[in-house]
Amino acid sequence: MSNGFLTISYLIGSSSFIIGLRMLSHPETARKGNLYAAIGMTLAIFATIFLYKDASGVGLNNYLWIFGGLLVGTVVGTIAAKRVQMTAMPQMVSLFNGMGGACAGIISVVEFNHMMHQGLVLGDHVGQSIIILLGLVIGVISFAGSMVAFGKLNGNINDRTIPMGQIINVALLIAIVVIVYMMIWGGAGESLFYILLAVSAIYGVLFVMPIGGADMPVVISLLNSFTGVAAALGGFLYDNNVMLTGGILVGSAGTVLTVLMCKAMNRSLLNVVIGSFGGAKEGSAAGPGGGSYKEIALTDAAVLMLYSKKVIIVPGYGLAVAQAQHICHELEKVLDENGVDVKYAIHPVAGRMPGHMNVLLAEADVSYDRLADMEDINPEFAHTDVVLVLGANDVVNPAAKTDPASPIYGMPILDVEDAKHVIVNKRSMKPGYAGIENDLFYRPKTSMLFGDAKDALTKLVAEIKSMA
Amino acid sequence: MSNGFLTISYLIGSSSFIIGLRMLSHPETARKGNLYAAIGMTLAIFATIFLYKDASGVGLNNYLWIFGGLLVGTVVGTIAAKRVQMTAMPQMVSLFNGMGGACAGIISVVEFNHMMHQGLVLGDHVGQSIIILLGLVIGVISFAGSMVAFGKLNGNINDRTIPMGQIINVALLIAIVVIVYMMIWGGAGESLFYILLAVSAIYGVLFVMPIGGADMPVVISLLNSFTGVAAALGGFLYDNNVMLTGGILVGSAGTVLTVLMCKAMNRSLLNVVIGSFGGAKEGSAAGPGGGSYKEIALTDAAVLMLYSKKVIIVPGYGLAVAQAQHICHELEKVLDENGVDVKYAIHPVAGRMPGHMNVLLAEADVSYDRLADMEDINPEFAHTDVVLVLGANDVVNPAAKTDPASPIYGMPILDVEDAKHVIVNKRSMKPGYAGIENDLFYRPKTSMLFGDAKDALTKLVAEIKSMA
Amino acid sequence: MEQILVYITENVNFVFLLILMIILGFEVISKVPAVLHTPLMSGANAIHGVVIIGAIIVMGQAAPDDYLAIGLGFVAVILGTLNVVGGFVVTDRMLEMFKKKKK
Amino acid sequence: MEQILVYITENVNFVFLLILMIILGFEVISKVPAVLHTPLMSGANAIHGVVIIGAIIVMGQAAPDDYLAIGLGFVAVILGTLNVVGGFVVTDRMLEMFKKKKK
Amino acid sequence: MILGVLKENHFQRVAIVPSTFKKLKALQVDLQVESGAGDASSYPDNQYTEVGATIATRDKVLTTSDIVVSLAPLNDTDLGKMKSGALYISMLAPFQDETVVPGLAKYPIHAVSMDMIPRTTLAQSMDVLSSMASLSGYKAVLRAADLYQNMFPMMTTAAGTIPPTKVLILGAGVAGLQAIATAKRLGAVVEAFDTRAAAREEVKSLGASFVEVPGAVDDKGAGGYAVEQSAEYLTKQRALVQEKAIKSNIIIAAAQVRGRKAPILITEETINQMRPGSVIVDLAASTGGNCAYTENNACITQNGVTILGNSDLADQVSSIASTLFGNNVVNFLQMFVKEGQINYDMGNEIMKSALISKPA
Amino acid sequence: MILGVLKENHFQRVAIVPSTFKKLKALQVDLQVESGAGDASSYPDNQYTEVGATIATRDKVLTTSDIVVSLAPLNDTDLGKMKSGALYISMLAPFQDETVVPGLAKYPIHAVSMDMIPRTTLAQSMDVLSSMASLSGYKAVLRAADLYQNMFPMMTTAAGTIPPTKVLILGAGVAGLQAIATAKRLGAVVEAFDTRAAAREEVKSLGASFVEVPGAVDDKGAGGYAVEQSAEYLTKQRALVQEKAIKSNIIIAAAQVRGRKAPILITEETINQMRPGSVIVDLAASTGGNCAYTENNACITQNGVTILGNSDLADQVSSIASTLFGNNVVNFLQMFVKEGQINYDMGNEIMKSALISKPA
Ligand SMILES: NC(=O)c1ccc[n+]([C@@H]2O[C@H](COP(=O)([O-])OP(=O)(O)OC[C@H]3O[C@@H](n4cnc5c(N)ncnc54)[C@H](OP(=O)(O)O)[C@@H]3O)[C@@H](O)[C@H]2O)c1
Ligand SMILES: NC(=O)c1ccc[n+]([C@@H]2O[C@H](COP(=O)([O-])OP(=O)(O)OC[C@H]3O[C@@H](n4cnc5c(N)ncnc54)[C@H](OP(=O)(O)O)[C@@H]3O)[C@@H](O)[C@H]2O)c1
Ligand SMILES: NC(=O)c1ccc[n+]([C@@H]2O[C@H](COP(=O)([O-])OP(=O)(O)OC[C@H]3O[C@@H](n4cnc5c(N)ncnc54)[C@H](O)[C@@H]3O)[C@@H](O)[C@H]2O)c1
Ligand SMILES: NC(=O)c1ccc[n+]([C@@H]2O[C@H](COP(=O)([O-])OP(=O)(O)OC[C@H]3O[C@@H](n4cnc5c(N)ncnc54)[C@H](O)[C@@H]3O)[C@@H](O)[C@H]2O)c1
Repeated sequence: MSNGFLTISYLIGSSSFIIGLRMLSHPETARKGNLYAAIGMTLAIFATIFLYKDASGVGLNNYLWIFGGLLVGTVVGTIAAKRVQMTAMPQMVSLFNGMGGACAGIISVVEFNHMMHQGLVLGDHVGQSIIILLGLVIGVISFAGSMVAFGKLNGNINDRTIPMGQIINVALLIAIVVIVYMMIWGGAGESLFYILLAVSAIYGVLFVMPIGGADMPVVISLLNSFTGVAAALGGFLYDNNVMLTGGILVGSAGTVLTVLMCKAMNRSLLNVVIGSFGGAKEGSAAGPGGGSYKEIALTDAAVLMLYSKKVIIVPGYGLAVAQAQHICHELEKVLDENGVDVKYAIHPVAGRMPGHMNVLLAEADVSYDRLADMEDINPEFAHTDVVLVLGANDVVNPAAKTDPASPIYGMPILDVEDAKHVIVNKRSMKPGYAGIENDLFYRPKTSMLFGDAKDALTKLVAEIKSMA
Repeated sequence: MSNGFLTISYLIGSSSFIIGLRMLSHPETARKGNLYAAIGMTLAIFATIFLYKDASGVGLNNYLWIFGGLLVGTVVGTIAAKRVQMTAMPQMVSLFNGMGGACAGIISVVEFNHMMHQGLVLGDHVGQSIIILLGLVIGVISFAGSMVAFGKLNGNINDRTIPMGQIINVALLIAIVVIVYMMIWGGAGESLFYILLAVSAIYGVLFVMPIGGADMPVVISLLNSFTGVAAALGGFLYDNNVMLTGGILVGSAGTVLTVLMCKAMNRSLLNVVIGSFGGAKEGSAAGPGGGSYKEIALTDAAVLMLYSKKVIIVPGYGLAVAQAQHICHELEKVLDENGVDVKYAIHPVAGRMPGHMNVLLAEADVSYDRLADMEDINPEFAHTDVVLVLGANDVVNPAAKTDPASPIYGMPILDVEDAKHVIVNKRSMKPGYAGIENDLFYRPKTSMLFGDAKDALTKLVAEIKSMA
Repeated sequence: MEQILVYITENVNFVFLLILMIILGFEVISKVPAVLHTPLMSGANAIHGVVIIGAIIVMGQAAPDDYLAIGLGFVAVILGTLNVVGGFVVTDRMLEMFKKKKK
Repeated sequence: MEQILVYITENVNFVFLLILMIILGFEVISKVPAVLHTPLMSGANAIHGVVIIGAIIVMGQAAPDDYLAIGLGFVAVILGTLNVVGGFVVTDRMLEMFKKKKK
Repeated sequence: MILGVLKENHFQRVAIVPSTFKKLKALQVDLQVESGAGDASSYPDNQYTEVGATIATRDKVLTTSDIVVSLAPLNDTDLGKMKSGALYISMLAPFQDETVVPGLAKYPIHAVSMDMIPRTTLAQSMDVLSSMASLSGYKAVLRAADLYQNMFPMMTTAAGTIPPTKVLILGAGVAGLQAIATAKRLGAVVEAFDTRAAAREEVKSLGASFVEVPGAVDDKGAGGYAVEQSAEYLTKQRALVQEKAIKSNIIIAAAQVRGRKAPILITEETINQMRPGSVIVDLAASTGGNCAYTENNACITQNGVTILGNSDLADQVSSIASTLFGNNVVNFLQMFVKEGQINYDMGNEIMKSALISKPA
Repeated sequence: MILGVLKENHFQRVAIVPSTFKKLKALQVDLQVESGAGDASSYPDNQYTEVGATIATRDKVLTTSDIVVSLAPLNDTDLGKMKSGALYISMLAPFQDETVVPGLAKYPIHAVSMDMIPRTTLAQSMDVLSSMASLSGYKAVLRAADLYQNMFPMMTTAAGTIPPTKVLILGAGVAGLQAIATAKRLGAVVEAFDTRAAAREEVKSLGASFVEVPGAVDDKGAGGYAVEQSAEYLTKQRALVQEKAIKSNIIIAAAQVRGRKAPILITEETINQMRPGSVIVDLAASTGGNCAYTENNACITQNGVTILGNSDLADQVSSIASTLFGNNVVNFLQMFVKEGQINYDMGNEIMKSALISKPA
């Protein structure tokens, strides 16, 4: 009876995970998806507590401890999650992931002890043994790796390359396999258990240690899918479908996600698995003043603009060179249709002839009403969410205001920096007509979207349309 | 041992169904998806024949019969499927669906007899009984309904409304439920079995009978998902995972598909289930000469154009009214990018002033090279796949060539009818400037794509982009 | 009600499979262009021909002297095969128009 | 090899479940905008917190005098809860930017 | 059969251009051209001889041609010299001048007035009113742009932003529509006004805005024909047009009513309120003009507003205008000439309307 | 401080327009205008008085103003009347005429020649060469379109298809680029040619095609500067330009080399091969012209080809040209005038280049 309800609860739980993850893949539904998954999880947990019966029909004990643990975890978890800075989110995820891994590891420890107490020989229970040991290994690797990732992101641990790191890693992996084999088939028994634990922990640490901060999210995602597998192993162990399905789901989705993240960063997963990344940080390079610029992914630019209230486009000579006026107009239209207020800020000397931008935009049938002169638009930047600079350079160069030594010092410019975000599209870091470096590109609010304006806009529009 | 392989075969089979169906949803991959599913199916069938063992480990007998049946079915099925006219495909699908339903029904009959032979009482085996009876009911409804659908599409059976059809249908449904209840819990036993079969068959016939030919595909899709459920019940019966998963997959996907088809026709599924549609045929209406025009769905127009070698666009006044020149240019570009040869055929009097179309298309930056004069383009229509007539009417009116009584008789027109397909976009069936009916719209090669040109093109372009 | 719960408890995995399969069915056919409605229907039609496996089992388990079962089973196998083979072949023919690769 | 086949035979439905779930995992995350990578990871992270159910079972089945099991189980429950609760809350916070509805 | 083309006295155009001769040959019609006929429109004699036409004196052309084509009406001397039974094709405007038809009756010739061809879809390829009006509309904007001391398009430059020019088009017939298109091309902000019900959609189909007077009686039920509007509405309408006129920099006036005097749409008062430097091109000048101050074939300045009155601006794009006129004539002949014979088919709507005089 | 504006003798423009006065007031500069100065560009005296300027006689303006602005150079009589130490702003072209600077040295005044302001990004708001060239480019196309007897855009009509006009732009400087934009707007098919390396991209950035001569030495390594091309290449280039010229209907010639005679790009031979009715507008006329037959400030016809030689077409859009010139001047003053005082800051690149004469 009660198990029927438990099963139904688990079913609901599993379904909620699937649906939740599905919804998390779309900006519009993501938040609800998270909520659904959380509700399903709560249901599964409480159903377990109250309805779970083992094979002989006996329910659970130690309610006090269970609720105590739940309470402590909930309070601490909520506070930690609420308090954390927006910028510190990734390390928080890493930390929580580690907790999950540790939890899986502990379960393996308890179950292993249980087997030993019952005097069972591992070799007689190959399936169960493999599951327990694998659960330990994966859980511990995930825990140890996550802690290191947390430390690195938090700045407590520095990147360091370990001499011969790859060889050591491979050796550790082999050691793990050998120990497991010996424990089960070699009759080595109990004694090696804690060594296995230790070796796994060391592997987890060394695996993550050499990896650079920029690649950390990929690693966390990978460890995340590891923990998923560990949870699934728990499902096998207890013949528990919600653990199995939830764990496998995360294992598989997490792997896909890891691959996607790699792709977004232009790396291969192989790179990640053999632990050889780190080194030169891409996506961030040194500027003239020793500063560095950051790139923005197309999808991020798309979401940023789609969810803005107000976007100002700053066209420049590059837009004309790319002949991207038509697709630019399309961007304007699709944003406008999605309730974004879009304007063009026309600098008096943008382009290569007086009125160049007007000619260009008129050709694409951009309404005159959307074009704003510099004096009129400059005060508007302050309440603008995103400024999209399309192939303009000199006309947004802050040196004109700040650097008396600059040859353009004194020229009025478009104050794009007053906006919340500045996205600059151009093909490279080369200067414009005046031949001078532009500090704007290295400012914290600025992200670069490299590429020919026509190409970049075409992709951007496609991306926005796929979301809207 | 052998069962391990069987299970693996089933796993591969199930996965191939999922993946096959997935691939069938995209034009590019559809054919391969079908092939994959077929391979998986073959594997599952042969694995069953050679590896299946019942609970007591006994394999199958009667190989001769089995292979005989397979051979007959394969030969007949292949020939029938290869011979059928392209236009007769839907009834063929319906026929094959009926075969599947009948197969499921027969299995239920055999298994029921089996139970009776063993002297089992239905009430003692509720689960099994429900499954068998439900399998019978659904299988038979699907069979009977499919046969009627086949007959109607083939022209053997005419549409007819049955007086009080709905009430009778509801009564039959209630009767089915009552009979099943009585057989299992009422102790009515064996005697009612064939009555149940008969009632189900009658329901199947009456369910489909009143439905109009245009709605038949929806009905077939629904019956299709019924058969899926029947197959899944077989899976329950034999504890056979490939039947279960395959059947459920079709049951669920078929339901979604039915809903999608309804949506594409602007109807609700409820309409279908209570068997109340039929009546006025939408999507086909009487023309001046008693002829009828047909509409084309956006997606079909999109696929047709995307997979064409050559498309000619015929712009008219309607394009100007809709101010759809920019999106029209975009259509041209996206087709061009996908290797379609696109031209514009400009009729000398298209629009409302000399050169109207030129002004319009120049504004959207359509290259002069793509514009062709009437005399130059008329011979080209013969080797054109699709002509898209955008808000033009008089300039493509064949009456100018064929009807000496017409006020425009003698005016040269664009010979769009020489092309393989003609898609006409306008808002209604109203005439153009000259105020005369246009027979082109009722010709067999022509399909109408109703709507404001800007709206229609916007959707069309989105659709094509999503496919390309 | 109780019976159902018992059934569920006894066949947990089966029920899970069922639900997951339903979800998968929905997932898989999320966005299909209307031109593919008919081929997709036809492909799905071929897939439910998997019911033939039931027919084969029925057939294969029939006692050699149970002529009714053998006869019915034989018919069932033929019908099932028709469903499968005819279904896949018809689908393939429908999809011929998508043969040529573009881009 | 043989053991594996035996295992598969014994746990057909489990294996089916597993494979289907893997396919579903792939299906579900087919096209995600890069901005959602991190929230999605975080959400998935919270979901694998389902391992807490194992911890609860361990805890609940421990004999009242098996202090080691109780102690470890208690820690495991706390850690699992942290994973679940923290994971969902953090994800929710990340998703705050998508709050306002558009269109 | 010989077709003769005369040198125009008042026009720069020529009735048939060399390239059109090919189509005439197919009809078995030969071409004979008065010397120097095409000079003003850049078709020197040698271009005619190159395609096989003969150059002749005016007398020769008049006396020996079976068909004589001239844009402007011929004087009596010329008409008297024509062969008996010959066909005379011209733009005679019998609608505007009722002495034309009696005058022609004196001569034993057939006279076709191209401007009398009906405005139907079928006859559009012979419709000289359309082809000339279209060119006039184009040229009107170019003349206005040339007379105007500002730039048309909006330009944001380092020396300040140049606002776009506001152009108002009155009368959205063929000329008005082409004027809209041309002004839009040049980057102006264009508004147009017309009383025809269909004009609103036609104007919008060119991307310009239509001067909408709120409170119009809905004419949906009237099948596209204009319905009688209230007096109050007409007053509002007039006021609104004046208001728009005052605000605009350029006005192209092309409102005409066939066979009647052109409506006065811009009053003296309005002009006196317009900004100095504004330009009005009045294409309705020959029928009195849409503007109170308009003088036909003159360019005057009033209150700093330049007013150009000219109904025949097509003549200023003489080369293309000649080509189109010639094509119209040839398209007409193609319908009625078979193997060198003219078929005066009075059952045909087009011939019936266009043939305004026959030998008695 | 008082700024005086004179009535131009040779130009329709006026140096400062009424609307610009606002910005002058902010600099504590008053405006005094010779009576009738703005008449020709549609700025009648009353518009000046409305914004608070005073109308005065020429003598009064000359003798009492601290700054005198004039577009054309003043004659000696006028210069002699100016206040000692006053600032004289004009377009003096000392580059083209080396007698200018010595001539000015006789007077105890500061002389700023606006055309000497450097062509840098910073100084672009004072760059009269740019603002005037831009207007000239626009007007050149309008003049050509007006002189041309055909239509620019392609039109498919019932009376035949009108092919698009082919326009060739020689010299893609500021004027040439604006001409490209304007011709494209009107629907012409536009090609352009220039010897500057950057010009190719600039031309394409306006959607026109560039006359490409195959076999150019790659100048990628040269950082955007032109590299020396082979003699064979230059011959090919010349031949190609002639070929394009012969095929085109309209040529806008705007190739100039600062301080030198303009290059001859269209030879006699080419013109004699061009189609009658073609039009050439030569903006380089004042420095000799790009076309062999060009006569400065004249419109001639050669072999049926109309050749308009005029380097100052901006004067024909006098209203907007006056506005832009005035803005350039005010932008210049804004940089150097503080609280009614002029700061002749010779450390400033702009002042250093533009101030060509100082009181001894
Ligand atoms: N308006 C006038 O009358 C006039 C006349 C002459 C000179 N100027 C001068 O020109 C400058 C105008 O400023 P601006 O901001 O418009 O232009 P800019 O400063 O010259 O910068 C243009 C930028 O566009 C980028 N770009 C070029 N092609 C591109 C493409 N296909 N796709 C994307 N980006 C591309 C270039 O960077 P990458 O190479 O990295 O892509 C370049 O940095 C001023 O210095 C002005 O003084 C103006
Ligand atoms: N070229 C000239 O100089 C000139 C001048 C005057 C008259 N005409 C005459 O105009 C006609 C031109 O022929 P045509 O084929 O271009 O036009 P047409 O025969 O007038 O037909 C235009 C069609 O466009 C459709 N339409 C209107 N608005 C639409 C919208 N927003 N979206 C989609 N469709 C729309 C209308 O059908 P729905 O209402 O059903 O949508 C109409 O049937 C000829 O008869 C010609 O003689 C030409
Ligand atoms: N069938 C064809 O193919 C064809 C060809 C050419 C023209 N046409 C039609 O012929 C008609 C006449 O064209 P047209 O250019 O020779 O016209 P037009 O020169 O006679 O008149 C020009 C315009 O002035 C308008 N007008 C008259 N009084 C007005 C007033 N008081 N205020 C504002 N506007 C006023 C008219 O409505 C007309 O649109 C148009 O409807 C046109 O569509 C048809
Ligand atoms: N910094 C700025 O903001 C700014 C402002 C205005 C102009 N400029 C630059 O100043 C330069 C001069 O502009 P301009 O319009 O005054 O130039 P210009 O009038 O002196 O010359 C016009 C064009 O003729 C070209 N030319 C010269 N000889 C030629 C030949 N033999 N064949 C073909 N073309 C030939 C030149 O390359 C130039 O492009 C341009 O490079 C322009 O970009 C810069």
